[in-house]
Amino acid sequence: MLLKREDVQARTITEDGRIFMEKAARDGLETVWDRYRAQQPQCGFCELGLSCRNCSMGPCRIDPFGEGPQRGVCGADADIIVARNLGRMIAAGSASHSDHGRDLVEVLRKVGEGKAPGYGIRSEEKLRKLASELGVSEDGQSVEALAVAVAEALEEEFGTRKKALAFVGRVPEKRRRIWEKLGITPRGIDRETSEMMHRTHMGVDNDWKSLLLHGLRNALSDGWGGSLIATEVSDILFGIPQPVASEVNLRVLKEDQVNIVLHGHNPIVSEMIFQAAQDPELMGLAEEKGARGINLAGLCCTGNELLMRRGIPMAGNHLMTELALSTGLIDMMLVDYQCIMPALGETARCYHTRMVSTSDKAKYPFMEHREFHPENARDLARDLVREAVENFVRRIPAKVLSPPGAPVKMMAGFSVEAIVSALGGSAGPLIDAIKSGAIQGAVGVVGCNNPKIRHDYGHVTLTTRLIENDVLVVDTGCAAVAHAKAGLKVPEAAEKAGPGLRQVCRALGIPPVLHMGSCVDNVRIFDLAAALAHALGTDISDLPLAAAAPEWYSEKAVSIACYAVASGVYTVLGTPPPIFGSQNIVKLLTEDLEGLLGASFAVEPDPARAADLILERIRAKRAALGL
Amino acid sequence: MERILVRWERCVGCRSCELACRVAHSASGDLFSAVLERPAPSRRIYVEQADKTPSPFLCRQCEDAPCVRSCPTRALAHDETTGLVAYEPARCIGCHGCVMACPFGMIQPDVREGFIAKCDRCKGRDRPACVEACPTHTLVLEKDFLDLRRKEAVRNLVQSGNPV
Amino acid sequence: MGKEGRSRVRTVCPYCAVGCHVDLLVEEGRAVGLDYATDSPVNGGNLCAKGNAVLDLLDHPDRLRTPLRRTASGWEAVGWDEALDWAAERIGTIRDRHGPDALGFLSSAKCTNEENYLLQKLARLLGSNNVDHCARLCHASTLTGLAPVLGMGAATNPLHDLAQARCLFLVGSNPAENHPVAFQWVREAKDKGAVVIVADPRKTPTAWIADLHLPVRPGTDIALLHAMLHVILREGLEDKAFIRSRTTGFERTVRAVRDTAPEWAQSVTGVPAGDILRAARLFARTRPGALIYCMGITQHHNGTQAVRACANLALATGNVGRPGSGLIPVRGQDNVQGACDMGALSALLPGYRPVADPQARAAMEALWGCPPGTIPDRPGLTVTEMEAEAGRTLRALVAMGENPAVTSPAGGRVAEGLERLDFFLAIDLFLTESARSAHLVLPAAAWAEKSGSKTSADRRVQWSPRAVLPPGDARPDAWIITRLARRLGLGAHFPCESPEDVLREINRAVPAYGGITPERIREAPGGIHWPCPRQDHPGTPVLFEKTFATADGRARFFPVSFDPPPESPDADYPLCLTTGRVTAHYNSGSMTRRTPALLELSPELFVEVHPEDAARLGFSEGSRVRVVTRRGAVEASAYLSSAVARGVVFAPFHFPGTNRLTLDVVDPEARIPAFKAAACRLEPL
Amino acid sequence: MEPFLFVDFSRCIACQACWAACRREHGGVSRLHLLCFQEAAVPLACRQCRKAPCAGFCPEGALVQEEGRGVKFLEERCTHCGLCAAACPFGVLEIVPGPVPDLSRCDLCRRRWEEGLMPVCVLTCPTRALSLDAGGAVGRRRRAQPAAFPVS
Repeated sequence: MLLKREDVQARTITEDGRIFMEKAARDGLETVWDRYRAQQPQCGFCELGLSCRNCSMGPCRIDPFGEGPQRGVCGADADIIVARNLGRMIAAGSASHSDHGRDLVEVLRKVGEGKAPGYGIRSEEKLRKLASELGVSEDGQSVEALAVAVAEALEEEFGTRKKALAFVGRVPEKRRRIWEKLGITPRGIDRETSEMMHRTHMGVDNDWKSLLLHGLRNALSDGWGGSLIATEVSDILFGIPQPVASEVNLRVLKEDQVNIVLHGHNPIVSEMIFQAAQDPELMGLAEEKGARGINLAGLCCTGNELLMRRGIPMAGNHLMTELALSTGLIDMMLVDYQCIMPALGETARCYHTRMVSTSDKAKYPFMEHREFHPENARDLARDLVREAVENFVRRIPAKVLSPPGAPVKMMAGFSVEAIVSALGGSAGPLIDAIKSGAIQGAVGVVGCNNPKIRHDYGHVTLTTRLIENDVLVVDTGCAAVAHAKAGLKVPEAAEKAGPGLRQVCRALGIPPVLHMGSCVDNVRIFDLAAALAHALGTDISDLPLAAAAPEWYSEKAVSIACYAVASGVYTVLGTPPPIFGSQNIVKLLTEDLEGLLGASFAVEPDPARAADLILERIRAKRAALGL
Repeated sequence: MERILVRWERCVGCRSCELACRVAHSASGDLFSAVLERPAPSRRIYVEQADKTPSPFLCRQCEDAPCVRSCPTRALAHDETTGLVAYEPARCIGCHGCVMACPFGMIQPDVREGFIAKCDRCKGRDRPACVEACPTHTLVLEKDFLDLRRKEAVRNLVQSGNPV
Repeated sequence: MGKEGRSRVRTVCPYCAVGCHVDLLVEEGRAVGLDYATDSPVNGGNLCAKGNAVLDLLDHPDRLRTPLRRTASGWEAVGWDEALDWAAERIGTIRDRHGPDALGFLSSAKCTNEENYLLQKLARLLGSNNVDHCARLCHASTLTGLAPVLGMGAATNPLHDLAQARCLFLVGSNPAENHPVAFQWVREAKDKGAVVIVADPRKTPTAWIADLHLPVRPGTDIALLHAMLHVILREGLEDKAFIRSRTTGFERTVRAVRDTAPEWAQSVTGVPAGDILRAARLFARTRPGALIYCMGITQHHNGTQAVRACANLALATGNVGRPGSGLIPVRGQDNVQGACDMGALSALLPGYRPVADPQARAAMEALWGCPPGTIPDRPGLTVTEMEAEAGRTLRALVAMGENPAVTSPAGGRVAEGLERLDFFLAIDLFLTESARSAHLVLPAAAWAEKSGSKTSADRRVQWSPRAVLPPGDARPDAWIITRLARRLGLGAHFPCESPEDVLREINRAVPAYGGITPERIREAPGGIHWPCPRQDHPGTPVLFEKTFATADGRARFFPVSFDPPPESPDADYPLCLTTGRVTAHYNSGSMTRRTPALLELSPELFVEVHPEDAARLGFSEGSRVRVVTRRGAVEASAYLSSAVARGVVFAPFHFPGTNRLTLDVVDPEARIPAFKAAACRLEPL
Repeated sequence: MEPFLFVDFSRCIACQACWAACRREHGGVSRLHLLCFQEAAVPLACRQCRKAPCAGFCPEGALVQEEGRGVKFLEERCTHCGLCAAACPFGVLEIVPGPVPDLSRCDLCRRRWEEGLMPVCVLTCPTRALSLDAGGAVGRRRRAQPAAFPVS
């Protein structure tokens, strides 16, 4: 499986990526790119969203060229099928984020009940803030009791008894009225997902417009529900992120240290691993085994969670997960859930790496399953770190390749609170900078990696273009890691920004691209946007903001994009979503939503052109505001 | 030119070949744009449920072709060099005789280039779009077909437990 | 339905026995056009060439518009009263003078059930069983052949059921030309992958789609069928369970085919033994299979035997009594089935009860309210016998819609016989070849000019309502018969005024029609298949699903023996003449030869000859030739085609002359003439 | 797609129903001809050519190609020169002599067509040898092919 140099070049813009892609090929590994190539050509019906497997009268397909069948067996036409498929993608994405949130709420309750040794309330301030938002009385309650009460109130958010989610209160008044008018105010997190699965069952909602509207509601139940709970409770349990310096790329894996890599999305497990890795006894053991310490490194969003709060270095983003294994340096990889390629277990068998799955709901081939619960987390984490240390000696020298050079420096930890504090305690200076034009606008560049797009190229090209035009970029998830690898996340990167933004960055000592967390943390961006809108007494959609997901792949990204647009943020997608089989739906999503929500979607695979679309948008919004 | 042969037993009816054929014969050459073209680009390969199994059918480029014989203007003619039944739109009067004559149903009336749509084995392409698009390698070029058949035959022989 | 004042009336096509619906567009009592009954469950709107030309029969310039009496100086138009009075007087006188057996009645498969019922009733009330109709000439052998085998002689399955068959074996049947609309179901079956086997001396359009064509020598079908049965038994392909549980008499049939190997059959039939073997295996292995036969089987000196040979093959393979299978004689005329059902047969009363059965006679006499003993206990004369006796013991003949001078064998002699009658009354649409010999001709109404029920080949009883007015003074046959009967003093027995009233009487007279009331049948879009004994009975599309109509409920195998046609080619008459239909014409041609479109398609008598035979005899396409048999000679133009085998000559029977050539032999049981095989020679002119 | 009379030769049984129907519909002159051969028959009528030679040859512009509706005949321009009949490769265009010479050419029963009715030949054909649905007919032909030859 030898690779041509031009293949490697075409696959990624990252240097470490290229080196280890070749290494992986030499080691006989099959990577995500190989599998993508083997899948070519991919099914055009599915690419267009025109295939339906919802029931066993099917599967059905609609001929996009009009000659073949125009209806499925049940009679659903292209519009209905595309809408149903999109609806189910949203439901899956929303369910993923929300289930992640629920797991954290469970830990919060256990902490309050004293059944989660090792866990605690790191941010009492946030706990109290949430309590007041949720209408939980703090009077005379201990922190533990309050934690239980807040957890209970949050559990209610998942249910079916509400007219609106509690956190809808954070949304500007104007926006809330828009949602009410369209009937898309989210009511219960699980309810909306469950209702979507119901509506998309054969013979339920067959009006593509109302299906899509419910899709927006389902997405809002994620953005202002599930994801938001995940972020806020993580902050309560593990602390509100503060600016922190760290490093990124495969070179953060150290040949002379025990390397434990944390992959997935939920910080519950990895926070315990982090604690265990600080244990002097285990550090001693590591030295005993000839290692100079225990090195924790992150992949994907579990990595981002720990980076944001603990400053651990990042080995890479989604497409780097297999290549990280090919260093031969990882003594243990712990995974929780989401975006963990099922291939990883088998890939790791080529090396000494121990693969451990930790979640009761996520098991993988060729991985050891060591289930974490709040009750056993601390002890199990210690056991696992010990085992990782013991595995250090089993490295296979012939298969080890130490990444040459040094890692790239980065800054992370820009929670809303951290940004406000960096601004001197209020959003005022940011508003002023926007008003003055020093900062033209702000864009959230988020999302995954996708082998359909040259690795990191979409993110880095788009973001570079934006900051050059004095647009502040905030990011999360795999996009954030891509930017960090490209060196855009150090204060010195201000030099790459346009003059206005450069000046602001220099003045505040911040990079032009601010890392706001993992992909559930996208809600931080909307929190900030809502705060700005409040401050200006206007709606989110009136602000010079936009969002972009240049390399998205997952169903979660679909949910995010939908709650972004529903929240009033113009969103540009790099990978075409499977909607192009219905011109009605394309028109609705890319044009008609503008009139309903003040925001819409655009699809633009070329990141440079995507940047132009965004800049044009920002200019228009600024003009509308009279700036 | 190498013929396109069909390993019928492998077809799963995904219709990828049909889509690829249309895209290859569209103005833009790209799926997402091709679906917007009007008139819609036509296909020249047909996946049909024949005798309970899905199978792709395409022009067999007959040597003594009924469509050629039915053509009053020689718009269809057997091309000696390529071995294809070639269609010359400029000569076509659109009488549909070939559509009726083809016993396999491989010619359809069309409105884009000329008045019929018939497999041209993807002019200017090394490998026809359908062959490239086929995920199960049901559609293969003649040499590959024979090569694969031989390999299959040998594998079956070996697996039969009676190696040579 | 479109224009103001225009109505659309659904009628049943007057031609063949498929029973197609034709929608007439009617304005002020006149047909102004026809349209396709696309929603019809019978034909789905399809029509054949004849069906398309059907309007030409209405208002045709040749139509009889008034009663005509023959005088020394020619035809004299008379009023109805005068005509009927005279007819009654003549019939009455002849009956008084010569006895009722001197009267003969030719009923008609072209007339409705009600009319046939009335005419046979008239004959029998006059004390004569001399009532018969042209079923005698086409499918009498089906009745005699199948009645003892299955219990009744009718198609076991509806025609559209052919589409469900996996194998279709057509013997002496050419639906593509003769019943084109019915051929759609053969085609549909073939589309679904059915095997089609055609045994026919000619490669007819039916055979074009055949997987296997067996060009059998005319008159040797029994040898072919025997050889197939021989193969099936030899190879154990018979349906043993069916034979065991539902039939009797199998062993004797096994013995009868012991020596009929394909090799023997090859020498007799001219069909290669290998093809016979293949046909047998295909038919036995591909089930359900339908066996369709037609006049290629029935019109032989041994027609009854040939029908039974077909039945043996179908029974041995279990192909009776289930959908998609069956033994299907395709009837020729629109109501030949119904005319038989109505007892327009010399030996059978309505409902197929033999005249010899005292109980049957008594029941009918009670129903009719006539004195016991009115109906004679001996079978009367058949069509051919009446023709032979015409002017001898038979002194008066009433012919309703029949043209025996053309349709009967040795037609020349028939015409002479008609001339000798004391009184010949013809009731018809046109002054046919036969009617020219009549003393009195009464103008009848055509199909759309009268109401009535008709029974198609597959026992489907349909109502065809009156749509238009008859031309001139023409009257429905039922009206004529009733008026004649009243003048003959039988008014008390003919109380019915409308076809509906007559059908209500039929409901009581014919058990299988018991539930087919006028009210029900007028509302049934696809008619009702008899047997339908009760009002709440849905009808019976497929016969014998559980039991056969025989006394013990089992089908009976009949050993059949093969004997070669009475006349084989010899030095003087070296060719074999066979007859049949062409797609443009119908029966004697009295209707179709008066239709310009159809006459344009097929203007004159022709003989189809193999090109090699023609070359040897020295004539070419279009030449005039004389066809000569021991019975007569006619001129025709030659049509060269390799569709006929070498040594075989085909002539359509729609033109006067063909039947002068055919054999003067009848099947001993069915009394059906052997039209299908005669030795002939061709003389170029 | 512009309709044309699709003829499936393999289904024709020479029953002449189409001919008789056409003749009746068009005042005693059939615009459709049934050609019979030894073991096949072919109904032949105007093919509704998309670039019709008859229209191309007409010096008076009496036959014009109407987009979406086939060839249209403008009677007032016709001089009965007969070039159109000579130009037709199929011999299905005929000048019918008479006091007012007429052009006899299958127009797919345009009069019925305007009332939403099918041409009479299509309706009457018992074996579906004639249809206006070329796509469907061609598709049926494809499906009629034996799919897989046995490979064990």
